[in-house]
Amino acid sequence: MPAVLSDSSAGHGEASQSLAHLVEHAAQHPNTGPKWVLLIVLLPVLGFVLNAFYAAFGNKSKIPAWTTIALLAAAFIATLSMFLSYEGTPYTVQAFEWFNLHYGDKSFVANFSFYIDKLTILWMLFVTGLATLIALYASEYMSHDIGAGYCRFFAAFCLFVFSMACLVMGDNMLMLYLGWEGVGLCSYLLIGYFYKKPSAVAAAKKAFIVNRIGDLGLALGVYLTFVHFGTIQYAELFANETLHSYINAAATGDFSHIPAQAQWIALLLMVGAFGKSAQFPLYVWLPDAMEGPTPVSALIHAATMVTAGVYLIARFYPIFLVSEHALPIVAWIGTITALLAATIGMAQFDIKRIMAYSTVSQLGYMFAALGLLSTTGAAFHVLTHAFFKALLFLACGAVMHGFAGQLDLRKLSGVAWMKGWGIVGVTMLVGCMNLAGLPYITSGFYSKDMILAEAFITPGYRMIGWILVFTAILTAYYTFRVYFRVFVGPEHAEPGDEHDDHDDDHHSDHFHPHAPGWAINTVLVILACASMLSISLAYIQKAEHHGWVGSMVAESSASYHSPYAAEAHHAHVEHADMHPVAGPVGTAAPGKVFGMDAHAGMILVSGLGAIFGVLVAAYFHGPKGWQGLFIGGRTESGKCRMDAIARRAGPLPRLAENKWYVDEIYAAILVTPLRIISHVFHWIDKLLLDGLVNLFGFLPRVFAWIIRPSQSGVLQGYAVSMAGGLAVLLFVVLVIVMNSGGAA
Amino acid sequence: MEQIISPIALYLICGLGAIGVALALPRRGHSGTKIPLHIVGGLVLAMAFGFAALVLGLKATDAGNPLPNYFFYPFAAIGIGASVRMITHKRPVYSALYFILTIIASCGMYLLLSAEFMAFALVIIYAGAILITYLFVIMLATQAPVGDNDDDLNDVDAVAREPMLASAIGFVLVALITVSMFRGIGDLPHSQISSAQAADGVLAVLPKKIDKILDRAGLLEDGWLVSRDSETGHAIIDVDAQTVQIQLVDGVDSHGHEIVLATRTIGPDQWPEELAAQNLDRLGYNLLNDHPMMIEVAGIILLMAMLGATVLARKHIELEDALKAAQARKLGTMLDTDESNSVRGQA
Amino acid sequence: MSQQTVLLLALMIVPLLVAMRIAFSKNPDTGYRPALITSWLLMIPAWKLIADFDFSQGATTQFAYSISWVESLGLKFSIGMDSVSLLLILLSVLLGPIVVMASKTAIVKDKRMYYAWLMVLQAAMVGVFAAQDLLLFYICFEFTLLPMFVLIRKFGSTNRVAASVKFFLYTFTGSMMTLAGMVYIVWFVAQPDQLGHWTLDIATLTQYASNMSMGEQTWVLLAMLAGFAVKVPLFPFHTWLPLAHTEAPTAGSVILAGVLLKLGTYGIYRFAIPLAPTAFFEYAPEIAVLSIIGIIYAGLICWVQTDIKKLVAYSSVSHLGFCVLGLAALNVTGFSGSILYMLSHGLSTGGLFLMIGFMYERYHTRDMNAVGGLASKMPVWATFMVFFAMASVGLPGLNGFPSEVLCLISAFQSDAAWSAAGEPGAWGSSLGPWFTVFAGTGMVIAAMYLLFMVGKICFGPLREPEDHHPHDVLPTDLSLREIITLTPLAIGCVLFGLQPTLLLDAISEPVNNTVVLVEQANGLESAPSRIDSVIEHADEHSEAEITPDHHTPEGASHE
Amino acid sequence: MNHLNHLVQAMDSVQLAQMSFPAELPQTVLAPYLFVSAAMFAIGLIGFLTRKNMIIMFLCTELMFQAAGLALIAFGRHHLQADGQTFVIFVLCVAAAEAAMALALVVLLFRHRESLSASAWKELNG
Repeated sequence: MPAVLSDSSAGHGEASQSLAHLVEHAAQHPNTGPKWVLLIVLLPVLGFVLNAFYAAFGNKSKIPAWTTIALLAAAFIATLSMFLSYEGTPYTVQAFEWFNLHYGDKSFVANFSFYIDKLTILWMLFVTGLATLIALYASEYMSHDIGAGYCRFFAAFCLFVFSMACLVMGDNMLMLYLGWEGVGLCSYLLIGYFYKKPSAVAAAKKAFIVNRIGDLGLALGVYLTFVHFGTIQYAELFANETLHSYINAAATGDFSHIPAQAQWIALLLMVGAFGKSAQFPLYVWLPDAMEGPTPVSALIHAATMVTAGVYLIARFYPIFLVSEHALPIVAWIGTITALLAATIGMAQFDIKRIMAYSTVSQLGYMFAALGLLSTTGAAFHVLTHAFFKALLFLACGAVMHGFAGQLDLRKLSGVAWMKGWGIVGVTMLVGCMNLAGLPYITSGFYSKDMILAEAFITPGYRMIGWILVFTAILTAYYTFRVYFRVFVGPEHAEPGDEHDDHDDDHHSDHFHPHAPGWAINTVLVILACASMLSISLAYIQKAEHHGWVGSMVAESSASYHSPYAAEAHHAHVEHADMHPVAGPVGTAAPGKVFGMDAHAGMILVSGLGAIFGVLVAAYFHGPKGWQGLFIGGRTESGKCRMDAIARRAGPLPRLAENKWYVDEIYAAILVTPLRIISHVFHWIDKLLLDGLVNLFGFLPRVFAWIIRPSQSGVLQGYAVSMAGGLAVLLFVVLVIVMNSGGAA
Repeated sequence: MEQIISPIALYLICGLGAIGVALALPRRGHSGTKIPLHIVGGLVLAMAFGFAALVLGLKATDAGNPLPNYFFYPFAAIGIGASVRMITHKRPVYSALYFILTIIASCGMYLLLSAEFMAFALVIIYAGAILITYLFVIMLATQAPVGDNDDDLNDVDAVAREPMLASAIGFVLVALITVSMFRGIGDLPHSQISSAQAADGVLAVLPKKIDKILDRAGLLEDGWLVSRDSETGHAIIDVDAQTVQIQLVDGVDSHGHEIVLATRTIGPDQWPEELAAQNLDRLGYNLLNDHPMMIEVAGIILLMAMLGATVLARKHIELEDALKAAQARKLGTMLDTDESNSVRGQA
Repeated sequence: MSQQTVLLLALMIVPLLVAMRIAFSKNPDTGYRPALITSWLLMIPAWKLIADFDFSQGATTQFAYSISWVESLGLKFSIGMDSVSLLLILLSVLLGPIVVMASKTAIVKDKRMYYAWLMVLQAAMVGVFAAQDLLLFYICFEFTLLPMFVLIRKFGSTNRVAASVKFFLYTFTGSMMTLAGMVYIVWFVAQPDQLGHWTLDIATLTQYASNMSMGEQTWVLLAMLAGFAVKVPLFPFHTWLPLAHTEAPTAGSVILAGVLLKLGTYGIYRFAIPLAPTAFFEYAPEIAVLSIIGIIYAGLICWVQTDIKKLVAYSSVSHLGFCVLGLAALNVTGFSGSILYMLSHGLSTGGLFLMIGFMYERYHTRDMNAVGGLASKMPVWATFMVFFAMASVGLPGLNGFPSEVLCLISAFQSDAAWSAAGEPGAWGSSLGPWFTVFAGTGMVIAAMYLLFMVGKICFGPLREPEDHHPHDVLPTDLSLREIITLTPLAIGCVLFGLQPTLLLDAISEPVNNTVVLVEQANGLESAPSRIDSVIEHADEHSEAEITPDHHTPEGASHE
Repeated sequence: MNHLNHLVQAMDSVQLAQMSFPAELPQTVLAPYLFVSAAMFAIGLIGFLTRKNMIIMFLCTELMFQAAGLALIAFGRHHLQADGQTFVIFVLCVAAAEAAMALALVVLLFRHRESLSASAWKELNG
């Protein structure tokens, strides 16, 4: 093994190095960590149980919220201490035995235990942190239905954090799967929180089922992993000799010696990732998921759960590396998703939906990054995106909360100038800037830049790079479209039709927006600061690992450094043809953009693109005066310059507004035929199968019906048959006797 | 063993018989016609049986085999004729009488078969008892009496159901039975016992009968008896050699053994004619010795039949309540007061 | 006769006595209390058995007891249990009090008859799993039909007569053929060149059965499947189930889904596979295909049901498909998975039927268009409903998941080509990834129809029948009794989902032995360690005159 | 003509044997008896099948008994054994019992239906 390692590591990135040192301590049993790590998982469970009790005993106060916040905060602290006490080697902590099936000399083991390495810690940090903040936010946001609903909300909330913890920290694929399905369940429960709204129920169902399709892929991947490698425990899996031989083969760019089965694993896992992270074929559930309460959208459908796909791929990067087509597919799917979602987002009027599509789009970026062999970029973007997207959602949520569920950007204007809404306006601006990726001053800019640069560096992916740049411009546009329409300009607001179970004083005739309270504001401010501060992460340890996040990723299974990493691509360029995603051999200057270093180029391109997008938004949607950067022309809430263009642009805007009719297409080609088939089956079952059964039941009756008349009741009738029978019998006997030579 | 009768002939006979019976069976509307169908049927039947007798006879005599006695033929003719008439006659009473005739005819045949006891038993039981019962019942249970005109008999008696089918089946059956019987006759085993053995087999167990006969023949001085086998107690007799041993016995010793003073053998010269086992002896011996159980069974059957008949034929007499009450009162006067009260209470 | 044996006998006899007591009581409304007390008390011997059972010897028949009826025919009354039987017995005993409590308000007239038959059913179910003697098994197997028939016939809903007749005739016809197959085996083993005298001892029969020729085994297998597949029910033979389930009273449905269906899979595991190993190995793919068709087909049918009980009934068909798939995989994973499935399906689907029953008592309709959105009116009920639905979907952490995973893996596993260097599990019948993929779609379909059900019945705006008036006894939401009825099941679901390994350890030895038996019968080589274990295991069962060469692979395999 | 003589001799050759048994009955002599009994049986059967009057039907059964009895005795004579006659005794018993029961029944039925037709009791389906 070491021999293999040495020549491979000489060849390309440090994947096998980091794996090598995984092997070292997997060789001697994976060292077990301190038990208190389990707290991170237990506290949310405790929260769940407590909330359940509150519900059972009809609690009518904010106690559930405070319990949840306290417990989650504790979990966050535990995570922090886990981070601080981490000595650089992954360890596992076992709660109890879960699956332990021995047969012969083989075994199928999946314990309820947790695998802690830096990737885990990275994810857990922002999961628990954001969860705490958003719980705080929700404590105010959900206050309108204190009582059973309140408890239900926080119970599901805790359950979600628990599932997420299992997903991220699990030490085997089944634990991951448990978390995977668990977060699916929680998102189902929370999307369907307003269960009286049919749309909410439908959305919840859709989310669960679409996810389930992905889960099938994931499950099959897990099974195949077990069948192929004989284990699904990370420590053993990443130490698996076979896997390493595959990786070395892949490193030399020839996949012919890697069995198709091994390559299939990645493709199957990928499907799961697409489902959970709302990538192209399976993204349709996420926008509908906005039916749920805003905190849910912020936490689950923006910050944490949807990044599970990214985590999955990052976690199983070695397996993806040995698959010839998996990563390119991931890259392209990500790109397509990013573009598609952005185009749809441009034409939406529901601000939450716009945010949803932007989430999809940003997830596209992350996937692209993964496909481009930059797990660091992906992880970094996940992190920054988690902050600013949560921020955006919560800000939108504040608006929605204040304006009785009004989400239509045509019906709101100048919110930022209303009394008590300043903080929301500012923080929203921060969020928008991050999402748009304004150069240098926003964390979103840095993470996005890392991805774009990677796209241009990696040979054969320039196309992706340009598409992503274009998408970045669109992003900037629709983000600020929202901002210019809703938050600045003439003050105007129409109340929305409140959700049917917001049964409080909102339904009075004279509508007065009630400004967000301290909880919401605090959370918004904290998040704004966080998303600003996370700029610094790009600079910490920049030298060796592309920043702090890189350092987190580096010592995990996700660690992979493209040979084309900007610093080092001169050294490694001769290996272009040996790269897993080998582009055209010897593309002379892969890293160059406009003849300058990729990163510098990207700062230029994407920065300018972002600014351009903002200006366009300002021109079309911005109000007159400085709020519209002096180029906007909007004077009242409803109308803007865009309307005229939209009118002239023909069907395109409507198509985009209707999400390119993707849902309808799915309904037409998938759901409807399936329903028809089901009905056909139903009738086959009723008529054909059951009919056959009944037929067999019916035959005896027919027979009886035939012979019944012989039971006439006439005495002589029976006598006749008796005598006749006797005659026949005798005749038969005689015949037999004769044939048997008869007498003498 | 060659066949008794060629099957062709047999089937022919049966066919004829079937046609005959079918014709003879009662039906309406032919009383007017010049040739009554049942007469024709009778003729056909007669033909059939005559033919049968002829064929059987010729066949047997060709092989030089013996035939039944002269008297067999009239008996058979009467029997069959009467039975046919019995089933074809429209009036139950006549049927019953014809049946008596049949029985008498078969008694004759029994005689020819040297079963005289059975013959007489048959006459007594059947003709005497059973058939009379039938007649009574017929009298008891016939519908309104009708005159001599058959047309106003009701359908129950006047019309036969499915004569063709029935007679076809019947005679197919008879054909098959006879064919199988006649085939079977060929391989019937010859009886193991010679007539003589049969005789002394029975005689030996009837020592007292022998004593009686010998005594009547004056062959026994007083004190002499047929000598019995010491353990079985059977008489020591040999019918074939016509010798019977007799002895002089004087009382019984302490062990219950006879004290035999002298023995001598009566030889064929003084063998009395009538010293032979009668058919009746054989029958009784067989009945009591071989089938004791069946006698019990028969007894039970008869008893049950008697009870059953009693129960079934009893007529329920419906009394209206007033009458019952009256009876109860009458009863009450006989009984003690409290009981009478209770009875009245019930009434 | 050891103390545990007495307890085991008590599990069978006490319910019968109580049933008699109830049946002969004067008052036609008695029965609830005695039945309830009995079924709770039966827990005690059950737990005692669990406690005393030696799980390290899981495959050996423990607490065995046998008295002879007819020596010459080898008829015996012999009971006992290995760990598989033990768990199934435990399941049926656990369901006892639950169904009794569930019937308190549901059954208003003829209580005497109802509870008497319920107790009889209880005894029969225990008898089936405890039987170590072919005849006894078959008797109990058939005897479960009678009480069920009466329950449906007398206490079912509108279409009960047709349902009961169909249920009885269909299953009975099938099991007649099963009997024929069993009789053939007994006859075969009694041949002089085999054991040479009549025996009905299952273990002994198992040792000789593999000497049958391929043709014989095929016929025997078909005969047995005729009965067991109807019971399971396997795809084309399932049409009796929806009818019976919809018409049966709640308790009937619970027991039907919880235990009676398992008789089919148990029969396959305990008889069809060991008694016709070669044929089963030969036809495993076909059987698996049938089960997969059942999974998808029944699942899709569920999706378009409006009668909620019918939906759950069809879902049983779909779920049991996984169970049979696991059996057809013929490897340890599969057997373990499908035995787990037998147990877990009883809990979750039983729970669903209880929920529906409670709803039916209040609304007297099963039509999901007529009633729905109950979450706002009956939150507790809705919570349980969602819980059991999720358990049935196979959510990880709940009972459905472990068994499902194992069954699917087993199908995958049983194709050597897909594991690197034929490791691990390069054995079992030759199913393959496609079986797993198609069966896996069952997961998605299950989510589809169960969420469809939950969404209609629990969520959305409240819909009630217009002629609905509140129940005179029951509260709007679940009563305490009903909650107590449901709690054991719910707890069972969670424990099951989190601690499958306990059960896996418990059943590992019998499962390993069965696998080894199949492998030897088919001349596959397997880990020597397990061969040793099974041979000494076999010797415990084998009678004195058996020469060991009867169950060596060359004796068993066919050339 | 000498055919006739043959016939006469043949008929003469079997003498009546009342006192003691002669040799067994030749088959050619047995056959006609059997034939007659068969014929009687058939006639009885036909009567039973065709006549509607229950009394006549019972008479026909008696006739069949007769036929059976004749065959029994003939065979018994053939074998020189008394069992045939013994059985005839039992046949007589059964016949008597049957007559008693049957006639009682007839009376009963007649009382109910005022008719002797067997088909008056169709609905008994017996």
